[in-house]
Amino acid sequence: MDDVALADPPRMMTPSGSEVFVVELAEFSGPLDLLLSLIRDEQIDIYDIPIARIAEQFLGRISSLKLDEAADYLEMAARLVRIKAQMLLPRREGEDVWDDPRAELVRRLLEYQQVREVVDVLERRSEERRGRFARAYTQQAIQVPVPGALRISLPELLSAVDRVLRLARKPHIHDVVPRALDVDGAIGIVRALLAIRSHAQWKDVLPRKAEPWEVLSLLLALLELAKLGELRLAQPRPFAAFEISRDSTGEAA
Amino acid sequence: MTALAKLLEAALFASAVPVPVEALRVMAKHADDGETTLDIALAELRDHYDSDGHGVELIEVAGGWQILTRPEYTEAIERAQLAARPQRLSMAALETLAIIAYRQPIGRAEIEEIRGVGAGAILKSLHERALIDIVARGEGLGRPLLYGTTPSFLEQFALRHLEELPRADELAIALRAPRPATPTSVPAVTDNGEAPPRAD
Amino acid sequence: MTALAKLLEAALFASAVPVPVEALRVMAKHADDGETTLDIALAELRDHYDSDGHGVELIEVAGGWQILTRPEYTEAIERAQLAARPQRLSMAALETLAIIAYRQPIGRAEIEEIRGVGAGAILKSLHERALIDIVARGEGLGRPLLYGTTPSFLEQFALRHLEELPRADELAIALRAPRPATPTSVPAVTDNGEAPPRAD
Repeated sequence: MDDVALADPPRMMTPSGSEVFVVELAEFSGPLDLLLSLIRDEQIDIYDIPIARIAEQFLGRISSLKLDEAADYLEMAARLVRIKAQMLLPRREGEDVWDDPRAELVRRLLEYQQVREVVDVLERRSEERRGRFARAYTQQAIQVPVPGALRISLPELLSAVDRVLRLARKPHIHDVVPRALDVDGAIGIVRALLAIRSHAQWKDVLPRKAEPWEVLSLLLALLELAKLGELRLAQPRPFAAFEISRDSTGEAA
Repeated sequence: MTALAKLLEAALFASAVPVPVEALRVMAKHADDGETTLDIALAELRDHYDSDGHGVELIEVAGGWQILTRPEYTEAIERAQLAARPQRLSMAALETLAIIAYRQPIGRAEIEEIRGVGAGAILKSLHERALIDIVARGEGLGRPLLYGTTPSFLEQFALRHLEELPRADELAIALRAPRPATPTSVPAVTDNGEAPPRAD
Repeated sequence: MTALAKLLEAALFASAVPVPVEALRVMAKHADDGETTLDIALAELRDHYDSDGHGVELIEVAGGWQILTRPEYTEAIERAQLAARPQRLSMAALETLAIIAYRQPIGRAEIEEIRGVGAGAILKSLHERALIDIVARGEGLGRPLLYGTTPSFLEQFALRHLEELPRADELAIALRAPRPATPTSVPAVTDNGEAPPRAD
């Protein structure tokens, strides 16, 4: 299709005798535009379109188009022909309600007409604005470090995580579950440690320069083992390091 | 002029785009210019430009305020090649913009259905001109990109806000099937961090 | 002001660069404002800005003439622009932040791959807001910048450390469970209410 800025480029030029149509076609922004203009030219009631006639005219107008440019127009032409055929079907005896095969087309035409009305408004506004210039010179901004107040909460962040996860679950995108959490591996480490010691500290089971995923894996492993009743977690005071103790049946808490 | 009016003038001159009213409000609060409120200072500045004979004027647009040159000087400025008017948009582009303005957030398929023609190239071009942006992704197959208009759209079409566009029931042709009528302002582009889609 | 002074104001306002005096002279000739010469009109405009109390001034620089914001206002303007920034993050920015929080250190390409759209502007904005920072450089071509969250990020969400974020597969539950709007209760660690300190 054409670039936004190029207002109605003369797209199609054929040496045939139908230059009039050709020139006009270039002015249409699509099949609905063409159709609407036919209806307007013929002064037809949009709610009662003589489909056979309009279809014929429509086909006549687009016959000069090159196929690749005309795909959208041809689709509309096919639609018109289909409606025409449906109109010819005999109505059943005693049928009260008749589904007018043109109804959907009428709806689309009206909708499109509304779009064009808005376009008129936009064109007027745009001309108004094009007649003025804004400031073009921008001064070098000085950097003032003022952290803008931000109002976001954890639930909002978590919802975003959730959205991302749903997004990531689509098969063609790869999985976004935090970097290879190895909870099972961490469970193994903790179990091995508690097999030889009844008490341990958080730092005993965590590598020195642990990655966030390792911390997270270990945390989840501890919670899992605590849930299974294999160990107990205690914290002597807030923010203090965890103490991990074996919680076998033979031992007191 | 009052101290606040001078500050506002400086701020408006320093910006190539409309200055959001929130930013002006912050200035008014900080300036603490006695009795002068933001509205008074804006009115003062506007009147000053209008009555004192200036080449520029103060305009309310796109949720903020902007100083623009007066139309009578446009030709001379263009002739001197100091600035150039933007190109007009094609009918196809305007139709697409109109649909997006009313139906945002809206995906490509729906736009194409309404216009009856492909929209890919136009969407790309409108996006490059910063008139539309991707504001969300839809549900369903492939999570289609959903488009909305930008503050720059309002600016380029001299609209204070989307509600300035005619309501659907004010248009001559009323649709029989009711659909979301008024263009609701979409709070999608709330942040300058709102990303344009990949271009690079 | 004289007609020529008004025209000069509009022209200088609209130009992206200082306007050479020759260009102004051509304009003045075209405008043909009676007795008013370019020099008179420029002096008039400068005096108007100076004596009438304006936020801008007319300056002669190497390349020609230019209207500039008076320097005493620049800081107030900058502050106001920053303070008026939206207090909420866009959906796109939140999603990007979420990805970084869980996958850090992570490069831009990977973020874009996950979200399917460009992330450049969002990363810049999150960085300006001090929610993320460059924490490392990746391996491979061009040694891409890798992003991670900052202490401000933790502060913003009242987290003591990153491990207080729930696991991805716990999220469904965490999101369903009713919780106060303020992030006081920490989702992941419920057993004794305290999370382990960070290892570093």
